[in-house]
Amino acid sequence: MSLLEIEGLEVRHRGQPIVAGVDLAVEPGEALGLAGESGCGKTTTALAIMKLLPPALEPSGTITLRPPGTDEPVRIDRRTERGMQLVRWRHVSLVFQGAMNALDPVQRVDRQILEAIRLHEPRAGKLGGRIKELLNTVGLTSAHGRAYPHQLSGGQRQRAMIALALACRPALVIADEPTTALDVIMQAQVLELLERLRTELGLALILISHDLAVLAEACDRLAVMYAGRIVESGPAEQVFRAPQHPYTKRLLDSLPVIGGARGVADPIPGTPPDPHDPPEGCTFRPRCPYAADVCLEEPALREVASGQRAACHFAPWEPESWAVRRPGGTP
Amino acid sequence: MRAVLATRRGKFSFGVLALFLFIAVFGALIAPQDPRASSTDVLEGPSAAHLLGTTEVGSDVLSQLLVGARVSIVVGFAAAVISAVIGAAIGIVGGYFGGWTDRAFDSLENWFLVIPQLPLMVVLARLLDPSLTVLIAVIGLTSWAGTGRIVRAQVLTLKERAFVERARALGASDRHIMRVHILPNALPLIFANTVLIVAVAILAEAALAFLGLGDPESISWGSMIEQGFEAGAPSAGAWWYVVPPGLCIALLVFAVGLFGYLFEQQVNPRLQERT
Amino acid sequence: MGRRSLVAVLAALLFAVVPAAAQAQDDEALRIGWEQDPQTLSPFTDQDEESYRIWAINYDLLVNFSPDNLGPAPGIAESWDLSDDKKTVTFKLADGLKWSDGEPLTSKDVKWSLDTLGRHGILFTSYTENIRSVQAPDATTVVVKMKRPDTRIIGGMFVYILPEHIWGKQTVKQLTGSYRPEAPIVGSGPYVVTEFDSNRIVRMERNPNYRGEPGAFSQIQWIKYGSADAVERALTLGEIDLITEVQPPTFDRLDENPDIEAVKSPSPAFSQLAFNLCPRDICPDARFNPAVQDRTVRQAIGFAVDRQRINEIASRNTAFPGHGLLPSYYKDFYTEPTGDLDYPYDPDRAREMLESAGWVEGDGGVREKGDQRLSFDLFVRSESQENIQMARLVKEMAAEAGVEFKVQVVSVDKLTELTVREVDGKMAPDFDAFIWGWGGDPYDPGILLNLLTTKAIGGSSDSFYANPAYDQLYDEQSGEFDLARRKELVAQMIEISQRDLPYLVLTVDPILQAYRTDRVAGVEQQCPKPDGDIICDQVSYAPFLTMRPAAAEVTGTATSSSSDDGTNGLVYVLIAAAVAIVGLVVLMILRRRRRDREAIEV
Amino acid sequence: MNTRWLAGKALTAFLTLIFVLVFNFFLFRVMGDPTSQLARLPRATPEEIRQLQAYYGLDKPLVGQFADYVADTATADLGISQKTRRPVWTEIGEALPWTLLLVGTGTLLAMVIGTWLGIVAATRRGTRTDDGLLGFSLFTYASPEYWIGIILILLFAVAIPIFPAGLQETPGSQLTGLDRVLDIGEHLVLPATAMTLMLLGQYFVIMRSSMVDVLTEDFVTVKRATGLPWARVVRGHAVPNALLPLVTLSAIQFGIVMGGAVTIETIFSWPGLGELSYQAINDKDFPVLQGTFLVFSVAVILLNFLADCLYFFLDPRVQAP
Repeated sequence: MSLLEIEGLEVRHRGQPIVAGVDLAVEPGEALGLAGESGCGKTTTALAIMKLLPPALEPSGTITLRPPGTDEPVRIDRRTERGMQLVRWRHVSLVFQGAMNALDPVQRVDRQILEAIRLHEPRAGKLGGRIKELLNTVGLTSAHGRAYPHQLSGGQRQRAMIALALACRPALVIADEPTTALDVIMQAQVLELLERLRTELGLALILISHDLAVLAEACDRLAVMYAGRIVESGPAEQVFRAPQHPYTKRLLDSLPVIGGARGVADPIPGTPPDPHDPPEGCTFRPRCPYAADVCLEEPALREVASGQRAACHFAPWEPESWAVRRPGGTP
Repeated sequence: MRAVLATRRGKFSFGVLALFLFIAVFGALIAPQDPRASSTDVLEGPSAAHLLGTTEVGSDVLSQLLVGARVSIVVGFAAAVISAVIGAAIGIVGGYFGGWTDRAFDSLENWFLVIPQLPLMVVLARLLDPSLTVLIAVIGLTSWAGTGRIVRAQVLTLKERAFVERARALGASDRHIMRVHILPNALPLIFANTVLIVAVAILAEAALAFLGLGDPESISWGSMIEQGFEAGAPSAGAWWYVVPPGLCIALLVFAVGLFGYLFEQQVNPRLQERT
Repeated sequence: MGRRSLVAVLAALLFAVVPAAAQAQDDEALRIGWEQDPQTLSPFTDQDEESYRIWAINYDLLVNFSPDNLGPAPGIAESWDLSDDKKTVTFKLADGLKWSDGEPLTSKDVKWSLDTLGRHGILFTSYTENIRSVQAPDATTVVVKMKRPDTRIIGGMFVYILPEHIWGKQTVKQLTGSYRPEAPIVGSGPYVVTEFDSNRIVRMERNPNYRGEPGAFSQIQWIKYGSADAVERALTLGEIDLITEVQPPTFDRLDENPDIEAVKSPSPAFSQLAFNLCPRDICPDARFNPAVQDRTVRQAIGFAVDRQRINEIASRNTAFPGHGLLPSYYKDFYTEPTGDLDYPYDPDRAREMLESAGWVEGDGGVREKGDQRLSFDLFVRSESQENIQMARLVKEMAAEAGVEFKVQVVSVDKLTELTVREVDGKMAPDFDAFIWGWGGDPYDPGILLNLLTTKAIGGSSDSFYANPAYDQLYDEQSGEFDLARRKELVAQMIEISQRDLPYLVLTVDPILQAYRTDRVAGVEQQCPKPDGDIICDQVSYAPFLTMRPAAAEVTGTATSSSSDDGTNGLVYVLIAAAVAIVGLVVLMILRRRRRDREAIEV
Repeated sequence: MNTRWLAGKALTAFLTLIFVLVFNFFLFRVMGDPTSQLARLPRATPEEIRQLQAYYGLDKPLVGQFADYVADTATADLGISQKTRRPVWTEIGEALPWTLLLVGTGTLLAMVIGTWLGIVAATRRGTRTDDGLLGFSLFTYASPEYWIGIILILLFAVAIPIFPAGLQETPGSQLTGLDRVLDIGEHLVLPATAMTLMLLGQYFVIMRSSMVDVLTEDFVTVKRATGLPWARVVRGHAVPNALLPLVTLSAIQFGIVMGGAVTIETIFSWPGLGELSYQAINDKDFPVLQGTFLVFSVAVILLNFLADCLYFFLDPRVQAP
């Protein structure tokens, strides 16, 4: 049974869905990548999982969590606020993008970690050792612990954030653009750290990023979101090798390949649709070079290859068929 | 400006402002009676003859209220303009040239900000003979520091902008750059801040009038409260004499403040309230 | 902030509202409220009315003012006799007189006071200008020799008798500098100052060694309030028993209150429209419109201005219309000017006078003759709303007769400057007309009559009127002890001043007082009887010997007043308790509602 | 410890103080010569006027007066009051405690209530409570404080006489101990309420916008994500961060507070520095006026510096950059 199951998740803002029909599953210890341009609903989905959505957004659909060590599953969508406080950080924790203001600027780092632990294990005794060990695992010393967030570098702050996320030994960590604010070298170190923690602690990870290259390295499975919908999901290696949705294809094309042909990747024309008046049928239609009349009817996310699903009438796509199929051709 | 008017609050504040401006201009004409005419029915409650009752000299409170609007608004806006001009000038020159001049202006501003405004105004008003122009000058001179500081901050950012570099490269004189490039960009902020100063100036005029240092010749809302207080209206329970002028001041200042607040939101990026 | 601060705020509210314990009401005290309190209470430096009110009770004069007609009455001196040449007076003191600290009060104190205070006290030097010498042959006799006959020596020598054993220790330089008498202030009057907490209270208690019957009140408390409104509010709420200065606008309203009696009486002070009559030789560089020196113009203005209307509007009908230089307060010397000299309100007469004098109506309705125009600057002090209102009314009425007054409201310093301006040693007053006021002595009209003498120019004269006939009469009356003869001389002076009209006296200022009838009994208008003021303001302490607590008659009223403090004390407790309970209930609801929402699953 | 920042602030405070002392001297010398008032009285001869001018040292040339002034101020001798002939320090000494009591209570209450309402409004942004609170505080902030005072008198001293509306204690009463405290407390209610209502708006607006900014920060979401109940997130983490700008911005407020003291004390006959300076203006007692003006300015400078120190200790980012 998977650790986390999301079925038919919808989030409406004044009646208009900004996230619609999201179905996802994460197995214990698995790393799921969630890709998509900014504003496509990635962060909203993450917040929905932890029930941290601002009051203006109304979620619906079921989210079930099966944390290890508990017998019956936790229905997050039916939990009250008090109930969620028992789940958050104990089973699911969060790593934010810009750690600069993701830590309380007027409180020492170790104090913030202590507070999180004390919250869920009130009777835990001396925690000095445990915090020191947590810091070491992310490559920081207790001196860093005694410092204030502004006294640490970008990378150190991100590591502190990760240490905080691991404080209560959660089953699942959601990392929302953890490396975007860092330089390339720091990025690699943090990703390598996440990978090592995942294997050592058997941690499940949802890694959210707009950068497919980051996801390619770190994730087992991949889900691509566009305008609030999952347009493709499947094993990462398989999706990279044989993308089944024009949007994923264009995303992969825009990736610079080291040593590959030089040239500026051609950007996807147009802009993401406005959630308040979504296009008719397939949401990618207005920007899809292969759009046809059939696309006026919204395609369902269906199994197009073993373990790989896509929401496109023309799927499954053979690698060479991208060039052959004339834009506007019939399926 | 259009954006400000779109919001409900914007309409309300602009409406109140327009109403008071109308009264300030036509106050004397629409006043039912001569505000100075005294009569024998002293401190009478609101009646048919006197909608808002009478003062301790028997004159009509409503007429005084309508005529009084002019002084409060004239002083308020005039003083605000003076403080805006001085503040902007010092802000721009100080910000642009920096160095010693800037530090001198800064300490001057620091002093004006630190010095309690009312006592300073009271002393200045006491020095010079009470008249409207003196009142405007005194309030103007003591309230420019805030604008100066805000304008300097913006000028510091404008100074580094590309178009200023380019203008300097093209050999434009400092004065030209300040007039053509810096001032127009700072204008919206100056205007927004000036609107807030109007609120402060109106309160200052009323306070000075209340302390008996306003212009004895003219009727203003502040002088009405002062005369009401001196004539023992509060202990006589003559609410109709002291309550309306204070209410008008509060409403006007509230409307001006709100309008300035909303306007500054549009203009000042830093203040953009993230929804 | 959540629950804890809500409870803290409620507690603070509770504490502030808890009632004061029923104040111990000292029923024996007479509590008087005023808006200004004395400066230092030192006769050498103080100049304000409040100090005079305290001195008038704390000290005696050599010859006091009788409450009946303000004439001479026994003070420190029990009896006195005037030499034939009217230049020497021998005063006999009662023996065994004592100061409030028990020290004997002897002729030495009288001599010291007349010599030192009389010579150096800022407000007292003018009284002793005619004294040649003061001798004290024995403890109970004082002989005063005068340079020339001066009626003020008996019944006008307004110099307080101070204890030499206290004031004598200080040098004159200290006395006129920063010396400030310490409470208790030793005196000879019925009550002496025992506490002077400036800006708060002056407390006077009975003088144990007072030579006469003690007053009914054990204490007189003079309480300082921040504004006139606060004083009158204190009287209506019963916090004080008597007010010495009621504001004209609220005089009638106070009178309507059943528990309060408001009393209006004439005072020796007036407000006048003064003209600039300085002759060219005395004021060569003075800048003013010469037309103001034309007597017909001034007389016409006299007829054009309705003084009764000024009293009704500007002084809210609380003052008295003016009739010449001498207010009716001076009973022994006052004769109302008759016929035209009283300038009855007659605008047609004014127009006709000006027309026949050749003042033709020019542009804007302002009359002119040759190159002269009847357009004058009228200055008035910004401090006095009443004066400003008077100026506006004078302007309104004078315009009817074709005379233009341009009203200029200026600060008191500027107006003083205008009247005392000097250009290289010579007076140079820089005004056409102004409205201000003067106040005279309680009995002797000398001060007011002196305002129009030539020798007063450079001193207190601000109309710069110079008329030898008037000066001659002034000198004669100041030495004339025969009352009837002196009254005749004063009448002639008033006639001259009314004809030349350097001053058009608009109103005689009233003394407006009010007291609580449920607190003070035995109150009578005196100084002078029957229409004087109720405490002989700044003149005599007699009323404080006849007034007594009203509570003494009607038992229980006083005590009830303190008890109702108790009842409304109870009211606060109830309010506070109610607020607290409501607060707690709200808290309970909040907590319960929050607990429901916390159920694990909905 | 980053003492350089603190030293900088101390230096500016000191410089401003010097600036105030020098400006004060000229400001009051220009105020016009008070002894000219004496020429008005009928009995004061010109000779006496000169005597008084000499006494106050007004006859010396300006430079001489300035030298005396600097010497006097250095030894904290502010001269003597022309009205009561007492040293100005005694006058100020008697009045200062009352102003501190009134201004202290008023500011404290305004800070507590203003901040609390600011937090309530910020956490319920966009709702009717938020609009209501914003309207109320902007309105009280816009209304003249003496007018508020008069309304309080009308309501709670005249219409329903619950509270005394004048003076600081029952006049002439010799109460001691708790009775006196209660008596003063009762007299304090109305003036302090007027002062609180006057200052409330400023604190509310600053706190509300500061809280709104803080609540949009990521760390607030992270704190909630750690399972912290919302109330503890607000109280424990959002408020401390929101208080920082409040401390600096409210420092500018002290200038207004002193102004309010003048008007409110005048209405309620509260014998504080405000009323003393108002009387001094009317009595043209310029040593006292100069003294009160100096104390007002010094108080504001000190309070500003205190605010800087408070900010220094509150914000680690300034302590150790």
